[in-house]
Amino acid sequence: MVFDSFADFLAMGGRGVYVWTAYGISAVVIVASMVQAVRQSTVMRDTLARQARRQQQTENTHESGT
Amino acid sequence: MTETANTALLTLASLACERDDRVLFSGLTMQARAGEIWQITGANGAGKTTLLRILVGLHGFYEGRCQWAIPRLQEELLYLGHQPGIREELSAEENLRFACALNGQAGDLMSALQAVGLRGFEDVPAAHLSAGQKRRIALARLWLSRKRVWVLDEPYTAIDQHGVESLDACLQSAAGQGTLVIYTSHHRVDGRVRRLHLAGGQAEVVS
Amino acid sequence: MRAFRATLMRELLLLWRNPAEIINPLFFFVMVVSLFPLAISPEPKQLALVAPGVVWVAALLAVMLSMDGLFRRDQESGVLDQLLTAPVLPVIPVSAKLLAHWLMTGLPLVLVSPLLGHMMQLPTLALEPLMLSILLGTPSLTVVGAIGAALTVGLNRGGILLAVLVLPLYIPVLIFGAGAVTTAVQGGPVDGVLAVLGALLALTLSLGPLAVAAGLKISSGN
Amino acid sequence: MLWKTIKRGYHQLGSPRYFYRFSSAVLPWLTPIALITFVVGIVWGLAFAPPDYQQGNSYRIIYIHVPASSGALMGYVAMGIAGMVAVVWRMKMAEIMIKAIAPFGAALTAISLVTGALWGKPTWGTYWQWDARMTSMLILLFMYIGVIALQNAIRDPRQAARAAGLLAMVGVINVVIVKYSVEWVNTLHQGSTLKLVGESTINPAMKYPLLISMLGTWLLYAVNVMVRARTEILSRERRSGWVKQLVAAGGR
Repeated sequence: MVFDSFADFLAMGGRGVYVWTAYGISAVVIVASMVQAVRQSTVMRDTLARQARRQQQTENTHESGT
Repeated sequence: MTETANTALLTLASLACERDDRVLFSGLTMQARAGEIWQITGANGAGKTTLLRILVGLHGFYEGRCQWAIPRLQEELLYLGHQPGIREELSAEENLRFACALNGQAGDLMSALQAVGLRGFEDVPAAHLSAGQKRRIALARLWLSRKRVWVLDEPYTAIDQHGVESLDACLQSAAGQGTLVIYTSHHRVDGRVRRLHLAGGQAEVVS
Repeated sequence: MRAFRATLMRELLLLWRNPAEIINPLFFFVMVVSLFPLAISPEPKQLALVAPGVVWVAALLAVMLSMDGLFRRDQESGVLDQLLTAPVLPVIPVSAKLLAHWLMTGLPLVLVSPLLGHMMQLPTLALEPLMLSILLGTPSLTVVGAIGAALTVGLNRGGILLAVLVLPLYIPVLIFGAGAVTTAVQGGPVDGVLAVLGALLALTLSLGPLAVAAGLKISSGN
Repeated sequence: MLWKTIKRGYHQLGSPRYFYRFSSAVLPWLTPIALITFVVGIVWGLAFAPPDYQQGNSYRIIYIHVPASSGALMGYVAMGIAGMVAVVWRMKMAEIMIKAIAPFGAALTAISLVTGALWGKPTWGTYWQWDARMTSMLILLFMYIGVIALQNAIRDPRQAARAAGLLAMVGVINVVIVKYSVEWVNTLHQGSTLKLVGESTINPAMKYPLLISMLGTWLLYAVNVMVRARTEILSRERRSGWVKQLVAAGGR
């Protein structure tokens, strides 16, 4: 480790504010994009599943009805 | 592909088209030959205009195959779209002259305009003409130099009784000379017409 | 060639028949430029400093705003479908349309620009480079703007979207256009900068119309 | 024989179903590798790389700034290429890729701008300086926004993808021109451009973590694109049998 202590590591030679804000924002943006991608995928799969089930029901009632 | 009299000019193989997550039509298979007249019927929104746009190459998002036996279709194509395709600032004659220059058609403009009953309206700006008259400016191109494929979207709308008869005669004479005519309308030209019906996502050749 | 000439004549006739499409961009250009002396300060030295950028940005916005109507009326009236199904390659009538549009909207800006340059206290030696830079720059703006117009022709509120698509593509022309005038004001050699503007024009004229034709095909659903 | 495999590869590559199966197999192990590579690169750069003799520790922002900038640029170029394939060869998979690449690219561009500004403050005293690199990155962000805005404005998914593809193709040419025109305008107004201190004199101890964090960023980009592409495939192929079957089984 280049720094003597963890506190020194956080201080970053007085520049900690800039370094950690930069990394904080980057982390938030990357995680947000990843989470959004995964969430969209599951939402898509759920809507398709629901549509399939609804279609299945209409077909069943259709067959039993006639 | 050599084009003898009986080989198909147009071949559709299980053509299917979707729009806004709704199947417009699917499984459309048919063959059309030179000299035939095809009438495409179906309710509004059944996909008639989209089908015509696929045939002339304007719409490319479909499944299945749409094959023309003519190498460069657009040189032999006369397409009248859903909109008349004329600009309101120009007069009937100016519109027609531009359409002929763009599509490489020749012929006597005045007699064509007369055939569609626009005699006397030649240099009236199209803005002052009625919707029916505007459509008839585009229709006048049918009386000019002939093309081997006519694709017409609702040619009979806003046409009076006299106009219907002359249009029927024009389509029949063109078909007689080997033009393949495909049009959408509720009006049947005559008994020989082959019909294609679009309904509920299905497309079937009626006769 | 017949289709090119026919489309060119028709377009010029159309633009002549509704002069609003010619006058509006011109008025817009003059009005926007005359805002700045009121906004910044009428004091000549300060005006001369911002003059190249102001005149150029106003010209750029004038051309961009005139793009919206380029294909819209043709698309609504069905003429666009005729153009795409005609036996001739779409790029030929499209190029004719672009040429006609530039003649009627871009060229007037060139003629008016020295007047506005003068109003903005530009030194007279910089007026000629100003005209030249706008003469070389506006055709590129027209063609690139037409790509945006072709892609947004079918959309109902395409205007703002057109700006969002096209402004980043306008930046190089703006930089070298305004840069040419600034160099002239600083007394530096202008030919090199105008040459770059000319090179940009050559690139845009060679690839642009093809992209516009492709954009129109895509917008019609292909 | 070779031609047949290329042809089969081309068709397989082009078929969304094959890509979905391929990504199902790849994602479970690619995601952890991407994360590990990225974190290792960042931590190495932050904690173990030597401080810069001039800037001290504020240069450590480089370990996220440079990877983000390169990812953003490569992302746009990739979108331009996918656009060409989609417009010229009408390949469905290319259309799907255009939609999948754009969002994370825009995110990386934003990161590059923010980290660049935060780096500029301690080094040159101002957050924003209109220097060549940062201005190019800002314009790249505008172009990403243009592509995404165009895609959302058009309803039909295939037409939207193709329109965005054409715009991306034109945009790629513009990226190159903007890079030079922005550098020129700097010489016009500010004399010499301010070279990024420390980048040219980067010694190996600083270089390795940078390469690793860059690789990590690109792998994360690949994962993001794959997940988004899968969603788009499901949406487009919803009517086909294999999607119905997959959805019914609730499979991954």
